[in-house]
Amino acid sequence: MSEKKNGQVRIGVYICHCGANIADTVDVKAVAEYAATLPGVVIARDYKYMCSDPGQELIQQDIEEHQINRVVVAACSPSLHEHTFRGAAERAGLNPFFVQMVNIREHDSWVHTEREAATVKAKDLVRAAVQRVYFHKPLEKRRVPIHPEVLVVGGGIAGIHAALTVANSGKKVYLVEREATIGGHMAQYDKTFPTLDCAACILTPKMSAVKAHPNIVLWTYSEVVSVDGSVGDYKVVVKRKPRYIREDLCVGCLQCIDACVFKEPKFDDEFNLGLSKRKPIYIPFPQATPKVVVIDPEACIQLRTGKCKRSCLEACVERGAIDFEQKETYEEIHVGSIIIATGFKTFDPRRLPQYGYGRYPNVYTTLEVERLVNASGPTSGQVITRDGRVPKSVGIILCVGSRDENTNRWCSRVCCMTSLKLAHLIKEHTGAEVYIFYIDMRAAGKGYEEFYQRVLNEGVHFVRGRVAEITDWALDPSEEGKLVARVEDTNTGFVRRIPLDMVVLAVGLEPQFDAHEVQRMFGISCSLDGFFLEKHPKLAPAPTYTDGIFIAGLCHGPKDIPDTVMQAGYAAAEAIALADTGYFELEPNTAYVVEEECSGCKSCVPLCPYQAITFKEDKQKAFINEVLCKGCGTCVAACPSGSIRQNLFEDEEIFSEIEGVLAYA
Amino acid sequence: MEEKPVTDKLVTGADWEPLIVAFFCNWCTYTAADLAGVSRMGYDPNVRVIRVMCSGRVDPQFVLDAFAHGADGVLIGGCHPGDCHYVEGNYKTLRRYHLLRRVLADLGIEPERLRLEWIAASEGEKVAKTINEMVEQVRALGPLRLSRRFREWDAELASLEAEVKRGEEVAAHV
Amino acid sequence: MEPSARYLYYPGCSLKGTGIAYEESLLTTFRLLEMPVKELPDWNCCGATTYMSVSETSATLLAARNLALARQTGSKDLIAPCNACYLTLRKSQRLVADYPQIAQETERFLEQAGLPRLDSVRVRHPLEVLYNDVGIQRLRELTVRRLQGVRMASYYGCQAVRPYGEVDDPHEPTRMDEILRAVGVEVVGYNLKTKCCGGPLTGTIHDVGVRLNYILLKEAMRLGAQAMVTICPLCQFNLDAYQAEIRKQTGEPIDMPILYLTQVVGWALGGDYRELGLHRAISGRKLLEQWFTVRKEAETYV
Amino acid sequence: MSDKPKIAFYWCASCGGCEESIVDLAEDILEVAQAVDIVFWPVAMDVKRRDVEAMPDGSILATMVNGSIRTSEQEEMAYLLRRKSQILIAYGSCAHTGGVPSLANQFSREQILRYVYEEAPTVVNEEKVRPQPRHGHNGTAVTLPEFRALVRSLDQVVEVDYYLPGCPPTPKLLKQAVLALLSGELPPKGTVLAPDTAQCDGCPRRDTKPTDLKINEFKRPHWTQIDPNTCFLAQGIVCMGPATRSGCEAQCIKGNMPCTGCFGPTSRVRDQGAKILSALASSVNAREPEDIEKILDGIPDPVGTFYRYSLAKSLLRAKVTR
Amino acid sequence: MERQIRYQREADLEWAHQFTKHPGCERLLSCIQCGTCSGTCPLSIYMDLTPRQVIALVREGFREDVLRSQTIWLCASCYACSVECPQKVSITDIMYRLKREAIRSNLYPKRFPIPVLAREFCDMVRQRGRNSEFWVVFRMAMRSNPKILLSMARTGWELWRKGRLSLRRERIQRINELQYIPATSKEVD
Repeated sequence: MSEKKNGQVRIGVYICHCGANIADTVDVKAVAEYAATLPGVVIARDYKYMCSDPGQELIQQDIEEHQINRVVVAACSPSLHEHTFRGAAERAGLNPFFVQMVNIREHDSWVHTEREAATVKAKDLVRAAVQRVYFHKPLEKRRVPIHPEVLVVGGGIAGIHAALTVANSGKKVYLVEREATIGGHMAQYDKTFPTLDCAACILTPKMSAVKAHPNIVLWTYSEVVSVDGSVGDYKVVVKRKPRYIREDLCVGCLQCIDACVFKEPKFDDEFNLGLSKRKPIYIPFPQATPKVVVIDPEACIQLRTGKCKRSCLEACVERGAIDFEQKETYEEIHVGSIIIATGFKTFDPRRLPQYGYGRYPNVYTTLEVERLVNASGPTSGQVITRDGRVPKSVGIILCVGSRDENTNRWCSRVCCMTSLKLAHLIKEHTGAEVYIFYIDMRAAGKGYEEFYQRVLNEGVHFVRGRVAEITDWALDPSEEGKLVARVEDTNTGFVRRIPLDMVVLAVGLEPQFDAHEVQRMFGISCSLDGFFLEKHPKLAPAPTYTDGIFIAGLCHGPKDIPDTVMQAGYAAAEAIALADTGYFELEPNTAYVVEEECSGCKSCVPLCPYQAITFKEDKQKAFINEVLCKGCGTCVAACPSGSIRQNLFEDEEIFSEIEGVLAYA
Repeated sequence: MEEKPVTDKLVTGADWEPLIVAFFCNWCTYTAADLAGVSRMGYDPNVRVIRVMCSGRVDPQFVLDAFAHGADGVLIGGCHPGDCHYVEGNYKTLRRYHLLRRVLADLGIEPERLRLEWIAASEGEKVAKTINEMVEQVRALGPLRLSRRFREWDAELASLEAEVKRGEEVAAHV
Repeated sequence: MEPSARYLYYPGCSLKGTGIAYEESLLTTFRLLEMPVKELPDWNCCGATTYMSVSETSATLLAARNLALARQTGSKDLIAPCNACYLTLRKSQRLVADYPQIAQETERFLEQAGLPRLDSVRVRHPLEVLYNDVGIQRLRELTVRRLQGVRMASYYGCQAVRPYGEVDDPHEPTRMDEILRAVGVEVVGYNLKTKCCGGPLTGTIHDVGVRLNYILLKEAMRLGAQAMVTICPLCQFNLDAYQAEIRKQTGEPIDMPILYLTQVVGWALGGDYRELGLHRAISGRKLLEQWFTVRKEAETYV
Repeated sequence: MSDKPKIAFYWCASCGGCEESIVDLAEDILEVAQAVDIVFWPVAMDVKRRDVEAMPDGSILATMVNGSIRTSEQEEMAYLLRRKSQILIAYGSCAHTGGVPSLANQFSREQILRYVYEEAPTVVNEEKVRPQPRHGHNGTAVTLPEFRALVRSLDQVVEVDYYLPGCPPTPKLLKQAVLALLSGELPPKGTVLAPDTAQCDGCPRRDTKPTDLKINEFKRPHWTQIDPNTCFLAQGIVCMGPATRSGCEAQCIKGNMPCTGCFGPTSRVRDQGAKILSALASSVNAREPEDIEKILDGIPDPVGTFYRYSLAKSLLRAKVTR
Repeated sequence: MERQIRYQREADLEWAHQFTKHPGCERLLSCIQCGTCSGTCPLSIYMDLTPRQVIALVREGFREDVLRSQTIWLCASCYACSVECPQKVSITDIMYRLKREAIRSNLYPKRFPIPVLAREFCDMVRQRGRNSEFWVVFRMAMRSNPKILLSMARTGWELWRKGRLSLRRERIQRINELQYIPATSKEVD
């Protein structure tokens, strides 16, 4: 290290105890004493909580009194407090990028137990930072402008609520939904726990509001196919699938459906999960939004063979809304931020054959039963089994595809309450004996435990035990013609056989089937379970690591409607705040070409995924557009003549870190 | 630097402990290592992590420099293919890694001393597992510690220098 | 009826038998407090915990007869010193109040038996009477002698503080401690104050019953208590009567006086050894004599 | 002796090409000879080591040493000339970065000696005699220089003031260097006396290099019909140009051969091989490990390719042998 | 070996449904099976079913399993469970209810002294208005396990010496009033 290179360097080193979090494992005093011996270090201190106000003031004071011009803070992860200490430096008049953090908590004291080794490691890391900070340069934060428009992907309750919230703030929102209608899973539910208000009654007004809102562009039957750009300026391409109906002309009179050459519905109705049938031309459900029919090209004779009477066309001859020639189209939009609310799928219980789903007709999923108990469902609200009987005994099995190492490890969070609700509704509809087979009853939420108590007192049987199998094998005359649940009832202490007319599987919630592709397209991450990863599990549960992209609802993990709405509102608030601020501050970690050093070899040009590097023909040099550069440093590593640098991650800085951690090797 | 070496124990003889330099990308592996910390997943203290924004920033020079300065192993952690925060920086890392391993093999450094792992932000456990595994692997290979080798080479010259000096002194007296 | 007899006294069967010392000390204490009590005439068994096991209504009616008799006397306060009596009487009041069907049956019975309808008779416990009606301050003032250096553990047993009573806090009762301190007794912090002694179990599943009492005694000893103070005849009996057996079984040197609260208070107020029934104890007799007779003699010299 | 500035030339482990390159100055050499006194130049003049030892320290203005350092004798000479010279110039790739001789750093001393004295096909040496550092004969001792563990660049042995890169350096660079020496207008110590951009700067084929280079295969030049007008990399031929300092006037390229890197890296680079490796690998057009490996198979000797002139000065310096 | 499985036909759901109608049993269904009752009960460690299990069995209609258990008789009515129960289930009352049913259905363990004591106690009270401790215990012992008397002899002697054991058979004066107390009341009990 030469003093000539970077002026008179005066380094202050600050070792945080983090209460006992660090100090219990790392000998912070020894680290501070050691740091004091390193070249360039003027002051080395340890302090109980560096991030506290007095801790920050300590740094500010040293900057002012001791002319400290480089700051090394050994504390927690930079993701937590880098901005804190940069702020402290800035307040004392020092360029914030003269601060370097050393992670001796997450990467040291919290993962090691041996005090000596942890202390040695802390010293090594501190030394590396001291050597690194030597080369730091003053930098400016970059600002990028924010397009005020917001894209919301997914039209379930999360997307609907987020879109409405943003739209109400006066910003333009694009709401893109894959299906022919918005509403998502919530539209399929009958009642909502714990208040038992009807899902449709509370959802459909919001759906209509979306349709009617002047600030919302609603694109159903559409999918995002590509995303480019970054915070403030995302370029998104949306594919609009042909529904063979001109949305602007269809008024939802549904006469075409009556007129269809199929006199009877013949195809599985997706909305009712195949419990009823629909025609090739159909509307997903009566309150579908937009209220526009759609033609299923797989089922429609005209679209399949071109040889149909096309009686639907006749029915719509005046308006001419039916258009068999419709093709998919692509729209490109510019938005400043994106809210992803792509929802979930339910666990396919065929994966647990012991429960006989798909084998025994009277084994249902909770979602199917939602349709069964719904007054506008396939049975007009009558709970009858597939063989047409009113069940006298119904068993609801919890944790099907949840809390199970063989399927999904996580608790799906809503199944307990859903099951309590369905138990109540089934009992109300049929008077049947209802058995809930549970592992734990999880009723955490406002009014939830109270609802559990209500259902308990309605005489629903709570059998604590995970059903081992559902079988139709009768061991006793009383079991003939029934399904039998075999279970250890750990409450009574018996292994029991309980004959049931209907079995309901409370299926767990899983990431959407294409969650991985969506995650990649938007450049966000997934947690281990495959749900989208939030920036911070406590403090930033809607932002992602990608600035300007937020997640809401069940794409982030199982949650109930109130939590979904809260998260959607939060995501919307973040998007609104971003748009209202008008700009976003970026880390100055961009790469730049030192023009006189560049040989114009063009090696770097194709490496940038953001097209930030161009080759300037006039100068025969590469040039990096700082606005487009995201600061990954890939071109820096690749530049064969070392002519590209990266702010905050200069070669010298990293080399000195390497040297620092290995000084005694 | 002339201070008393604090890592003596790590460096010398029977007490040799593998020393591994890790380059972790900010978005996935570094975050995963933070998660490992938050979840208190213990692992071997033999690793020194250097944060880069993307594994694509890892210049092969850094790897060689780490070996040259005494690392017994180098670990690079990046996002899973397809999950790169910078779209495809990790693919560049992967390609360099393959070529670099060939060079290292030709220069007598066991390929196991350089490891590239894809560790997503949520895979705290994998950080701990990878580090422990690698420490064991490198332990089995034994010390590399090129820094010591370089010191020996320097000593070779130093002894000559001394000899030359002595020779001249003798000549001067004659 | 004498106008001064505000308190009616319902002895229950035990206070005429194994718990006779309770009756003796209670009457003595109240006499010394100048609060004479009058025994409920022709009272019948309350039904205790047992009758409820056979018939709920009958148990209620049995209790109801006593309450009706009390009503006949015109007194409002009926002192039931036995925890079981206290609970049963109060519970029957609750059952009558809460269940119209039981109330109906009760009324029919009282009518048939020619007894008055139930009215607001307050079932009281002596502990709570001492605490609320006499008060700590007055007890302290009335105390004429103190047991210097004797440590006692107060023990409530279960039923007095359980759902139907208002004797004390069910989890952390302190009133007995306060009373004992007021009359000059040192109290140890005993955490098993409301743990069940097993009640009639010593007579049925003998081993289990004795075991429960052994635990209570052992813990009191460990805490350095030299005696235990009770407010229930069955508790006193269980703790008192089986110490020899426990000694034999466990080899532990347990020989601890088991007192009634009224014996301790009565003595402090100047009651005499025999009139407080202190001579009726089975265990810890030596200590009892040492504390309660020698002291008295010493005092006569003063 | 005149008071013209004194100049010396010396060669260590080298091929002699550098010596010839001095003659390549052609008639200019006469100008040089007029301007300076060449006091030591074993290849051209009969001056002994002891004559040099006898010169006062610092009496030579500049010495140009070519060749890398392998033996103790070369080390001794390096020390000696360092002491006698005001300015020591590493002349040519070998002195600068180890050069081709330093490729021997891929082998241990023992491997080399065994091969050369025992295993090489032309060797007949049944007794497996090896040269000994000291050999006593008839009461006199004969010594040979020590054969060192590895090949070093000059600056790994003694402090070097300037570098003239190239295998060999061009007459133009040499002339410029001499003129600078004579004028005293010298750049900061440690400077490589050649431009600090890479070869592509001024490469006649630069325009033919695409900005979206994707390498689908690596071809070996001697097996390939090379298009004389197109960037080598665009043809899948490894060209060290992007990672190599310019100043050679693109001589190889003009001869339709790719750059092999003799000018060494630019001043920003610590390891020339690592840098070209990084740049080339980044552009490999494959995502799956197997496909990547398949493409990389086109570079059968990556060390020989990327470190042809710079192994001694590479970060790892030599092969790790046990 | 005894078969352990329970078929559903063995469950008396009607009985279970009716159970909450009895005084004190109303909150039976509120039970969340937390086990506080069993934890707080000083006698649960001697029981064949824990109090929590008793509640579960009642709820699921396993009538005989409950009525035949010793647990309900071991309950000493200390009410600790009822006080501690987070759902305010009156477990003691449920135990009483079960005891009564066990006696009525003749399902109680026959030579188990506690139900015997209960019957003797009630008989005496019904006949005489009061109970005499000595005579209740004596008759209970004679009907369950006469050997108990031997072990009690010493205690009895001590009590006698202290004037705490009366051999008198107590009796109230207006015994006739008790005739209006029904033996058992079918409607309520």
